[in-house]
Amino acid sequence: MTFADFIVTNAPGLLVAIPLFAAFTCPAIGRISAAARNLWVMGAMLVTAAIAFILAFRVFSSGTVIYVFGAAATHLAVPLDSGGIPIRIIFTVDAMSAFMEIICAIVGISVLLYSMSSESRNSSLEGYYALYLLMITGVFGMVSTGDLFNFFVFLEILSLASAGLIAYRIDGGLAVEAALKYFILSTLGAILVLFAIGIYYGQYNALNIAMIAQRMQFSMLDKIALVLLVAALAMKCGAVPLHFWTPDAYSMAPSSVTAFLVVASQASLYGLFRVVFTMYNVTMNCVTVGWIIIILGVLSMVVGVTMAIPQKDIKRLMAYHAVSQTGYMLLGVGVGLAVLGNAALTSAFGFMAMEGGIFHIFNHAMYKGLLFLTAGAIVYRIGTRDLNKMGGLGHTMKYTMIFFIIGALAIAGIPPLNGFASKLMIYESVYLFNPILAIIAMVVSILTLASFVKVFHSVFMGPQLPEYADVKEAPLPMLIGMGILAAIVILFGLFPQPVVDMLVAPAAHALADQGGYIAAVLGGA
Amino acid sequence: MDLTAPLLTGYGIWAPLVWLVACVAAVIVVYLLWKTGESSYKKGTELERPYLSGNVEPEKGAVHIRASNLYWGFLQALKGYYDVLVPVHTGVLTDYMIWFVAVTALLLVIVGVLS
Amino acid sequence: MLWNLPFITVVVLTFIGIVTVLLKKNLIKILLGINILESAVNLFLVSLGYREGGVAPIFTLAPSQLMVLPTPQALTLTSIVIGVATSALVLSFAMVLYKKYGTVDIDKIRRLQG
Amino acid sequence: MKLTKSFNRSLWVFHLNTGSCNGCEIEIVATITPRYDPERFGIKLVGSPKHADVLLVTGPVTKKMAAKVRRVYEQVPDPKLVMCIGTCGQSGGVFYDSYNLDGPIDQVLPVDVYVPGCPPRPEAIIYGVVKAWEKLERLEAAQ
Repeated sequence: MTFADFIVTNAPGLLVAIPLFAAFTCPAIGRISAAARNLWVMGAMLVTAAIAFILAFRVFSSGTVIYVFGAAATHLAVPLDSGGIPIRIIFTVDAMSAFMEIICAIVGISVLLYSMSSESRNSSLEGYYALYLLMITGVFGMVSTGDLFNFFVFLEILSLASAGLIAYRIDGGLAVEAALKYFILSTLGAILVLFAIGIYYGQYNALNIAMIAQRMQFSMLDKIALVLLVAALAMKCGAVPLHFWTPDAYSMAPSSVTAFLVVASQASLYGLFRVVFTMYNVTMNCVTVGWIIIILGVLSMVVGVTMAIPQKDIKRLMAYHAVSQTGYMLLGVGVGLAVLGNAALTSAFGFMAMEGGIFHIFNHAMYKGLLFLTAGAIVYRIGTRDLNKMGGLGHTMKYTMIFFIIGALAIAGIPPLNGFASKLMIYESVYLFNPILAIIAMVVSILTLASFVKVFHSVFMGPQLPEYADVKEAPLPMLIGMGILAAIVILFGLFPQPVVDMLVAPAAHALADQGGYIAAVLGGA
Repeated sequence: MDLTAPLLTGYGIWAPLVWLVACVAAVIVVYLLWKTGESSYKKGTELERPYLSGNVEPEKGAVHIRASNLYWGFLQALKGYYDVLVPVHTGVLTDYMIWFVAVTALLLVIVGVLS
Repeated sequence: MLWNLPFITVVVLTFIGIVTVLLKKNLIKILLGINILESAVNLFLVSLGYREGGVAPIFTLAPSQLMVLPTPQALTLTSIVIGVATSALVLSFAMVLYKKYGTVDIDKIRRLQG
Repeated sequence: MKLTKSFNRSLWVFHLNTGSCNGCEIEIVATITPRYDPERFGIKLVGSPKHADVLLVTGPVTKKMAAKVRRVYEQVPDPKLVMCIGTCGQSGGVFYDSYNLDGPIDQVLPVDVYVPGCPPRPEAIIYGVVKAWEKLERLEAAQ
C-alpha cells in the first residue's frame, strides 16, 4: 500500500492523530528555535487541512466513510463474533461531518497564520501553540466521531484547551475570570453529557450513535437524556438563556483564539444537530423539540443583538453578535427539524431551512473569524479595546478597514456577500413556516448592521487622532490570514448555488437521513 | 454544475452576478456624473476645512463622535427593556449556573410532559 | 431495594453536588461541588455495568465465570482522569484569581458584566 | 476666475448675516417667495457656502464677525461673487458711529454688487442679482 493510499484510507484517524502529535512535540521543537516551532505548527496545520480536504472530497464523492480504530480492516465496523454490536471506537464521517471539517481546516489555517505575527511579541508560545493544536484536535475529533463517549472526551479536550487559551494572557485577572466562567459551565455541561451517555449505555448497552439510533424507542429515560444533551450542547454553543459565558470568553481571549472559539462553538452546534437528527430523528416528537430549538434561536437572535448595541468593548460587541448569529443557525435548522415528521412540508421548505442554517454555519465561521481577526489587528496596533478611545484609524490601517467592511457587510447580510445568501435561504423558508419568525430575523439583521455601523464609525472614520498618528498597518501574516477569509466570504457570496449543490445540500440530506447513517455503520459498508 | 447558476431559495431566486452587473452599471453612471463636476480647488486653503458657520475647527480629538454617544436615542427609547436585560448579565458565576440548571429543568418539564 | 441502592446514592450525590455548586460563594467549595458531581456520575456509570455475582472482567478468567461489563469501567476511568484535569485547571485559575483579585469569593469576581 | 458652462444657468446664493437688524433678511426671504419666485431662473438659497456661487452679505461687519466673514468667504469655491445687501454694509447705516464696527464690508471682502436701501425692496435685490449676472457675463466675455 503506497504512502498515498495509507493517507487516504487512514484519513479520519490521521485527522486527529497529527494535530495531537504536533501539539505534544511542540514544546520540544520550541526548544530549538522560535522559527522552527512556527514552521512545525504551520506545517502540522497544513498537513491536517490537506487530509481534511482529501477526506471531505472522498466523502462528498463516495458517501459516508467509516474508520474503525484497531480493527483488521478500517471499514469492518461490526466484528463477526460480536453479534451485530460495533464494539470499537468508530469514526463516522458523513457529509455533515466533512462539511464541518472543511470549516475547521480553512479557519484553522488562516487563524494560525494570523497568530504567527499577532502573538510574536508575547512570551511562552510553546504552550500557546500546544493548546491551540489540542483545540484543533478537539474540534476535528468532535466533528468526525461516531461514538458518543468519544464525543464527550473530545468535548472535554476542547473545553480544557480553550479554557487554557482564554486565560493565557492574564490581563490583570480578567482573562482568568472569563476562562473560569467558561470552564466551570463547560464542566457542568460535560457532567450532564456524561449522565446522558450513562442513560444510553444502561438502556441500549451501546455507545455507538448508529447503534443507539437503531434501538431508540424514545422512552421516558430517553427524553431525559435528550434534554440533558440538548441543554449541555446549547450552552456550549451559546444559545441565549445559557450564553452568559460567551461575551466574557470571546472578549478576553487573544483574538486569534477567539476566531477559532467561534468554530469550537459551532462544533458543539454540530453535536446538537447530530444528537437531535441522527440519534432521535422521527422517533421523538419533532415538533416540540423543533420548537424548543426555534425558541432558543429566536431568543439568541434578539437578545444577542440588543445586548450588542450598547457595548463599549469592540470584542465584546462582536461576541454578542456571535450569539445572535448562532440564533440564525438554530432557527434555520430548528424549522427543518420541526417539519421533519411531515414529508410534504419538509420537501417544500424543510430542507431549504436546514440548508440555510447549515450554510450559515459555514458563512458565520468565515466572516465572524474575519471580524475577530480585524478587531485583533486593531487591538494589536493601538493596545486598547475601548471603542470610545478609538478614531480615525482608517487613514493608516487601510487593509484592515477593507477587511472589516467585508466582514461587517457579510454579517449584516448585505447582498453580494455570503451572509446574504444563507440568510435569504433562512428568511424565505422560515417565512413559509411562520412569518413572524422571518420578520424577527430581518429586524435582527438590521440591528446587526446598525451596531457594525457604530463600530465602523467610531474606529475607522473621523479625523486622524494625534495619539494614533504613528499607527502602522497590521503586519503581513495577519493581513494574509484575514485575506484568506475575506476572499472566501466574497467568493461564496458571488457563487452560492454551486456551493449549496456541492457542499450544503448533501450535508443537510445526510443529517436528516437517519437510515442512511445507520446502514453505513451497521450495514458493514 | 453551472458555476453562475442563481441560488434557488424555494420561494425565489438570488442571482448575485446579475446584481453585480447592475451595480457596476450604476457605479459607471455615477462616476460619469461625478466627472462632470468641478474638481479644481486651491489646496491648503479654507476650502479644505469644514464649514462650521465660520468658526475655527476645534482640536481633532474633540471633533470625532465617540462610540458611546451613538444610538443614545435608541437606548433611551428601549430604556425599559435595557433596564431589565443588562442587569441580568450580573457577571457572577453562580447566577450563570442557576440559569443553566433552571433552563435544563424547564426543558425536562417541557419534553417530559408534552411529547 | 438493595440492587438499586447505588442509583439512589447517585441521585443524593447529584443533589448535594448541584446545591453546593449553586449556593456556595467560595470558588474552592464550588470546585468541591463539581467533584461531588463528577463522583456521582462515575458511580452512576460504574453501577450500570454491575452483574449479579460477577467478577472483575480480567481476561484470564474469561469463559468460566460471569464477568461484570468492562466498558462502563473504562468510561469511569476516563471520566476520573478528566475530573483530575478539570480540578487542576480550576485550582490554578483560583490561584491566579486570588493573586489578582485578592479573593476567591465568586461575588467579588465579577468585573466582566453587562 | 474661470467660468464653467453650467455656471450661467443658475446662481446659488448663500446668505451671511454679519450683525444686521434682520430687516434685510426679511426682504431677502420675501424675494424668494412665490410672488417674485427667482427659483424660475435657478436662483436658490443654499445652506452651505461650499455650494454657493454668490455670497449675500447683510449688516455692518461687527468686530466679532470680521474673522468669521473672511473664513466663510474663503470657503466659497471659485468662481464667486459678493453682494452687499442694505446700506449697513456700505456705510454702517444707522450704526455708522458705533464703537463695535469693523468698517464697511468692502474693507473685509472684495464686494461686486451693492444693493442700497434700509431695507432694500425685493425688486432692488433682484435687480442687484441681475447686475451680478451681467458682471459674470462681462467676465466670461473678457475671458
